[in-house]
Amino acid sequence: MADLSATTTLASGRALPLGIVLPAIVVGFYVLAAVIGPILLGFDPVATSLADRLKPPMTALANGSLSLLGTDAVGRDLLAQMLAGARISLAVGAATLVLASLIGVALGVVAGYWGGAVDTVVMRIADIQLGFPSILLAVLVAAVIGPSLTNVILVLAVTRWVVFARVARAQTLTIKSRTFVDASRTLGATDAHIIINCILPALVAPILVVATVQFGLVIVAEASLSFLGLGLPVGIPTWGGTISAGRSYLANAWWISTMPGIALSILVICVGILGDTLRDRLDPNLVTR
Amino acid sequence: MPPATPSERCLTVSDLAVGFAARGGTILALEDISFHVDAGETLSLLGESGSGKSVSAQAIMALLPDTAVVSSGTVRFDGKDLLALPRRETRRLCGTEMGMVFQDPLTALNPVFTVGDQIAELFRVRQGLGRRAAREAAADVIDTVGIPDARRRLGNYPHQFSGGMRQRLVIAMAIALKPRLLIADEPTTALDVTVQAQIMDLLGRLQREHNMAMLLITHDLGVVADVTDRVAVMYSGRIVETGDVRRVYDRPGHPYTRGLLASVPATAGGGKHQPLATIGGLPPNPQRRPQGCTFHPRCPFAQDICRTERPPMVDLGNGHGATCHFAREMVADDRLFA
Amino acid sequence: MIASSPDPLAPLLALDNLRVSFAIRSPILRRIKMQVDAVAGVDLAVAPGKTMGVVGESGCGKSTMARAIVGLERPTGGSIRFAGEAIEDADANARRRLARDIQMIFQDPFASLNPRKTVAQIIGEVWDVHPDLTPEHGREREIIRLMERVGLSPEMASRFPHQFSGGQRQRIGIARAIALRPRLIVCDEPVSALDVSVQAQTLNLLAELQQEFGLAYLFIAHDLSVVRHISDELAVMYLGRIVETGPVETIYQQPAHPYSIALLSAIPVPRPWAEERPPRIVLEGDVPTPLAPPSGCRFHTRCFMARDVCRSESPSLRPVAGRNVACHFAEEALTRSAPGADA
Amino acid sequence: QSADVLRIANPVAVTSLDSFGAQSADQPTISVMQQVLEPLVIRKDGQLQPLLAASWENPDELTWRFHLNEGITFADGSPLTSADVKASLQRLIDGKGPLSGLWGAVEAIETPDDLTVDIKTNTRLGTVLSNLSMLGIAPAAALEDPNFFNAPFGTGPYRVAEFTPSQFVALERNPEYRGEPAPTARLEYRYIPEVSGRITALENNEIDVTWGLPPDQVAQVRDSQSLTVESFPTFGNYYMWYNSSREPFTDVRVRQAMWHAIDMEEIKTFLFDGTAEVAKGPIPQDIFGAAEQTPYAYDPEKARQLLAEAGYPNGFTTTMMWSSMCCTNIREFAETLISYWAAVGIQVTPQELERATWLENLLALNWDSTLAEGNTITGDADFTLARLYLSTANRMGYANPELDELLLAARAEIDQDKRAELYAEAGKIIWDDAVGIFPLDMMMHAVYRNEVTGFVPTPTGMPRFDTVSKQ
Amino acid sequence: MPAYLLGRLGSALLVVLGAATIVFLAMRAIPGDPAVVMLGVSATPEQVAALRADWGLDAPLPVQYLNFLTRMVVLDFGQSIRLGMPAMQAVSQTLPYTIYLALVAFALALLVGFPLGVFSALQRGKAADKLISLFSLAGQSLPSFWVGIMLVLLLSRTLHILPSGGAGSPEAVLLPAVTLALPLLSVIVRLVRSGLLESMGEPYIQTARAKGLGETRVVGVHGVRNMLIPVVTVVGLELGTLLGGAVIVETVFAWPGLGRLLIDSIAARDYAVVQASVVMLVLFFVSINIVVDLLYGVLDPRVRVDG
Ligand SMILES: Nc1ncnc2c1ncn2[C@@H]1O[C@H](COP(=O)(O)OP(=O)(O)OP(=O)(O)O)[C@@H](O)[C@H]1O
Ligand SMILES: Nc1ncnc2c1ncn2[C@@H]1O[C@H](COP(=O)(O)OP(=O)(O)OP(=O)(O)O)[C@@H](O)[C@H]1O
Ligand SMILES: [Mg+2]
Ligand SMILES: [Mg+2]
Repeated sequence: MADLSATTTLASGRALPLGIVLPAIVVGFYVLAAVIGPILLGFDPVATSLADRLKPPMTALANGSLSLLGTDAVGRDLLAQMLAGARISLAVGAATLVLASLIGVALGVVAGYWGGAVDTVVMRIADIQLGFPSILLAVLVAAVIGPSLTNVILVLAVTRWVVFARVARAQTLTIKSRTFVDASRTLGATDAHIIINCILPALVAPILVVATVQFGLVIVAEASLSFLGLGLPVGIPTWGGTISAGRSYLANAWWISTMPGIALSILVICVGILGDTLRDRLDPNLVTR
Repeated sequence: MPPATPSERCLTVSDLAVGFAARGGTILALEDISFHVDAGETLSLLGESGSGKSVSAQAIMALLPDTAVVSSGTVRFDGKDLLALPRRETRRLCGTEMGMVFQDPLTALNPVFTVGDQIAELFRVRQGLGRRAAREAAADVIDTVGIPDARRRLGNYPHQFSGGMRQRLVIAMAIALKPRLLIADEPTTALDVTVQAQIMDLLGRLQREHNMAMLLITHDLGVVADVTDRVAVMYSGRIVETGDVRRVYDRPGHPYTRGLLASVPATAGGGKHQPLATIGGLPPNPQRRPQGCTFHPRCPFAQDICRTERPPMVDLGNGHGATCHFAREMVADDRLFA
Repeated sequence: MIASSPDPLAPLLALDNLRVSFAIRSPILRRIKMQVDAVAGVDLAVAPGKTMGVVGESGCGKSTMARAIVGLERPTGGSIRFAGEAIEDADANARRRLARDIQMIFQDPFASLNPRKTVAQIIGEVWDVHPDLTPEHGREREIIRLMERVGLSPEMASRFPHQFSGGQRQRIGIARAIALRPRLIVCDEPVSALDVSVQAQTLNLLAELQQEFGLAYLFIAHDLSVVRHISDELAVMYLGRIVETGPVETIYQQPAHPYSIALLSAIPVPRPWAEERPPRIVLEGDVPTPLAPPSGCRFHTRCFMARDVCRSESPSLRPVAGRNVACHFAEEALTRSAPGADA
Repeated sequence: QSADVLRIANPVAVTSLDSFGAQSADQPTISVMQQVLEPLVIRKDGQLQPLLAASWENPDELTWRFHLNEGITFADGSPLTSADVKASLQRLIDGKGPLSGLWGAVEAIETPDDLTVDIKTNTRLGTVLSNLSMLGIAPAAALEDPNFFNAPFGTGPYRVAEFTPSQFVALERNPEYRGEPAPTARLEYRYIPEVSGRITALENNEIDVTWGLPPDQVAQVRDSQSLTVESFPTFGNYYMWYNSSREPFTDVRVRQAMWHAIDMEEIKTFLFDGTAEVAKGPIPQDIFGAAEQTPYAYDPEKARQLLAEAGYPNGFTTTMMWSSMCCTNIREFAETLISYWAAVGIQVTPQELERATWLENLLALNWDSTLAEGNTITGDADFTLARLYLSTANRMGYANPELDELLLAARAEIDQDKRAELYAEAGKIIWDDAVGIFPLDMMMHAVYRNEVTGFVPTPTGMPRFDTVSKQ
Repeated sequence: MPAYLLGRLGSALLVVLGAATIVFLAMRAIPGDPAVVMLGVSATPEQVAALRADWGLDAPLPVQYLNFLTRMVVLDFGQSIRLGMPAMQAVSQTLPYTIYLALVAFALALLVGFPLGVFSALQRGKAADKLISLFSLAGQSLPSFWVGIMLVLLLSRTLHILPSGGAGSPEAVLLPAVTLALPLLSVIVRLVRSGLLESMGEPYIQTARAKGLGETRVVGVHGVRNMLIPVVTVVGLELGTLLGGAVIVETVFAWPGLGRLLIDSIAARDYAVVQASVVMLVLFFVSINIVVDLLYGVLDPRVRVDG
């Protein structure tokens, strides 16, 4: 019974360590950039300017403006494109995670709580999902409904739910055998009551931690889809799309792929650090992938 | 205290203080800890959870985590100050000169190695025996702790043994190289009464056979009485009372010891359905120990002096001492033990 | 409430040949490897307002029995009667009703409290589950009343379990258990995890509550002094069976089962020199696993009195000298444990 | 690296060497196989010339008679006979691949003797010669062997030594080749899909030659000390079709307006680094049957005016689809076009689709407009115009009986000069009616290390290396 | 044990069957027709119909499905439309490349990740640990295609150390392998680190220390051995997904593996090859899972099924 107050919750007003503050500031900056960036520096996909194409960073453009990060293959400002892309990429990441965690948690809890056949079925589906090439899935969805934001989110969510389901299931299994659940049962509590009051609250922390890791992966996955030509429709800028579009120009315009790549890396790393710190604070024993 | 001849003295701890680095300052887990154990003798460290018993043992065995800081004190073993030695040197004494038995026999054994491997490892690594010889030796030790069919069971994994047998294996490991000091940290807490009796018997037998000094750590007042020569009672990182078991139990010089003894339901069945005596309040937070006597907020006899002045160890004769301003009065008070 | 029993002496809780078995599955195989009879035919009766103490070695089935009574395990045989009504097959609804009469206090005071809920929420959960029983004067006031009753300061209502000491946590558990004014509380080692000084406080509280509400306790413990202190009746369990049961003092003073004798002789007492004690009997060997219980009398492998008949014939409980004993040679054992006799 | 091995990087995988079936119009396949199997006639400098055939005649309007050269042998030593020609053509037709349609009119293939082949058609077929230029002749006996196409051989300068689909093809000299042996003993084709990968490999001397560079990367490579770039016009061009059966493209003024909205010169200069030609007809000028038309001038005012006349003074909203796998910088091209249209008030939503999906939509006429690339591999206007622009083909919802008549007449005309005239007329209709926009004719950019010599440009866009050597 | 293995195989087969069914339906559900893809822009309905008939695609769906399943039993997936060879042959030509790449990447991830993780755990809280943590965080979540592109840009284009792609030379595997290994490597680093830290906090480590064993032995034998259990579970799963992840890396580096084959075959609607590839991939995946399960039993005696 060590000093339990040492396991402070985030809510307690102690000074937060740099491990949270710094990445949180960076992430906040990204969110801010995504929200107001496109307003300040609008991106118009049809405002191509051939004379300005493939200009390196810090070049003055034909219309007199300065391109901080250079221009792309049709002469659009890269910074503006990245700001607009941030909005989409962040939105895709968030929406996917919400969807995936909803599906995953629901199935994971059901599988873990009731076990037996339900469990077997859910876990076998998860196996199929894991073994099945997600690219095929992407083609399938993209082809059936055509490329769209909803689609990409759908594909990504479908490829991600398993992670959440596994964590939710494992956590459910441990929680349901905990004594305080027995205590609720001896009060006469129903399964629904137990799931809502005992299991779900215990899932918040690990799911949040998983979500931080997955957040980076999802944004990256969207980028990979774009890379394979299965991403968002042309004209909707995303980081992945920009990186992918720039790869033919590595020889003469390295900045197109590199800049959004760096932006993406920094965000992903910061979210990852946040997740790590969160995990350390919320649940020191959780082994995440 | 009657000075024991230095030759039979095995372990001497003086003025030991250990702190832990923690958020919001250090936790002073141990303060002013002094005791000694002689060859062939058993000293019990008695105290409630969190009073610092395990930390004392860890300090002796150089097992303290990195966050721990030994801020003062000496631990003399065999004429050497273990705290002054590099950790590596102290460790070299572990296993051969000092053995340790841990509280939880389930987790104290490595689950993925056979018990044979784990015990033979001692002989191979510490004594340089060959594989076969080490196994033979391992079988012998397992045999001495009373596990039947020792040779065959060498190949079993810890989970294939019952709790009592596991504890015997841990003991086997601790005494395998015939150490001169055995530290047993709550060796029977996880066990049943009947098994506990077996284990305590075993420890007593081994101690007599090897003339070991034993430092027994426990919170069970009953266990202490059976096997111990002397006892040191710990409260909140300090030793509050020390002395011969019978003296301490019969005439406790510290109100805490007194409270502790009173709160055990009488086995004799007296006072049935009578409320038990209790110690009010809670043990102090080690980060904010009270001024003066640390026990004073809970002490029914506390006076003003207790709130301001830290009581010294009061010598009550025959090696009996208590850190209470009113130790002599306590001992003289006959109300509790008629 | 279930119809109040007309006869005050009729047992409140009666177990009749209760059996609970577990199927052991190998971890990855998921197929049943063997069967553990954790509770292998237990007869027990708890009188209203009285305390039945249960002792026995680890793994002998005490908790399983307790859990079966409160409905956390499904019995595989025998019956459980509460106030005369069979409850072993109670469905979810019946269980909810029963929860008002039978409550439980758990061994680990930390694990039994939801770490994510405040004390008020933990105690208040009772009325989440039984909204119809919400007291007239309101939940909040009742929570405060309960907390005060168990010796917790009501200001602590919004704290989380980890902010309490072990003893305080156990008080929270007790407050929750008495909230519905049950008639029986099953206590599964409620003080084992507590330090002696705190243990004493908790025992005192339980005794007071019993007085106040006329509670019956099924009190499981491994500390024999504690059991003796609090119980009226005693049941000694060994490997899923009850080997001796009767008034607590009768057994303590002169146990009639060899296992009881050994158990009582093994209790470490703080001041052995101040008491007269029977000579210590240190049992040989280890507790057999319930996966493969010995034939005949389950205790025969460790029994210092075992004869051939013990290996083949399983003794059943029979009345001997004011208690019930399951031993072929109870009379002989009785003479051994008689005060002053040599074991 | 040995001078005897020429390392070639394909931008597109060679999936099969069977040039008679599914891959009969597949550029990577033909590109390799044209050095292995030889046709009866070959297109050189825009003219069809005899190769395996010594001469040909039309005994009647429905018969084409070919006389084979004597003494030609396959790489296995067997002689080339009319049976081989018959078997090869028959296999192409039976293969039901993309080129089999060219031979729809064939009624019978006869072999009066070992060196004579008669191709009999049910209608007059004027395209036989250009079609034959796409038919490499393989030994009849070998065509029976299912494993033949793992290491095919023919009468050409090379035979296939090694083949792993999609990965690797190695050609070695055909010892039986009748002509001058090819200068390089071994050709090795490797598939490197990424542009940057190919350029890097070239710079790092991992390969000797490649092609299929995006035009705007050529300048970059030109600067390189160790590399040579050869740019030359091809039979390929971009085209943007309107779905003329859908509003508003039913109105020719709308179609023309959109054309006028685009500054082709600027696109050519910037997006293509000057390495393309502004189109002067629906098919590139080097193709048989192409005729020069007057380019649509870049005139946004006129575009607006035409739109207004058509009833769209404020423009309209539409979509344009293309296949993501179409061609090197299709997306940039499309985005540029869309920007131009946006400037005259036409909102075009881009739809980049997977090729299979694009094709399905295309054939179902389930689109407003589409951007694509075409290659008249036979070098004969018929291949593109008569296949795609007939109202019966119904590829773009455009139906013009006059055009149909011209195209069918051209196909049935045996007199090649007359054919050319008919195609010129057809081309003009397509151009003036703005069936689609024909922005640019593509140039091919072959890049090789300076050691490589003897490269001869091939307007088909399928380079051959039987004249190439390394120093 | 055999009973267990049988059960495990049974559920594995179920997974394969499920995947096979999904891929079968998926290929037919997506728009695009193999005949059309092959014939291109000039395809006529008659040509398309003729080809479909040739390929047996005009049969009713249930018939095709049954046909597919029955032939799948003997690993016959039919003829590849695009490649003109048995689909299985196409797969078996490319699968070794993918497995080779995956194995090299796996070895790399293990050989680098493992020591790095141990080192990081031992340096807990120090600068080196933080650096490694940052590296593994980045490696875990950076897009592999971007990393690949950057590696090519740096090592191949600028420094000319390694070939940029293809499988031509023995060292050509390095760049794609590094790219592919990076996420797994990072996962291993993190797992090993946390696993070792956890295992180092267990009481048996104190026991080992109390035995007077050197710290190297305590960590290397007692710590590492226990940490292997969680590591193997996760790494096994990851190895399966490594194969899937190869798709992108194979594209970037022109590696002639199954991933590329799959992409090209999907694009060409080459049903047979897509079905063969997916079934083989899933088969591989479930096999690895079984191996991991068995390995788990070897590593952790507590779950070993005795007798
Ligand atoms: N690693 C550590 N870090 C910080 N504080 C520690 C650490 N180990 C022990 N402590 C603190 O030191 C004090 C003494 O702990 P110790 O483990 O010695 O108690 P104990 O008497 O052995 O109790 P128990 O009976 O529960 O084993 C406690 O306040 C505890 O919180
Ligand atoms: N869920 C379960 N599945 C399988 N076996 C079980 C389960 N619960 C208990 N057992 C087994 O049943 C037997 C009785 O367990 P039980 O927990 O009732 O013992 P206990 O007397 O309460 O022991 P303790 O004093 O250690 O609490 C033990 O052998 C135990 O291993
Ligand atoms: Mg301790
Ligand atoms: Mg229990």
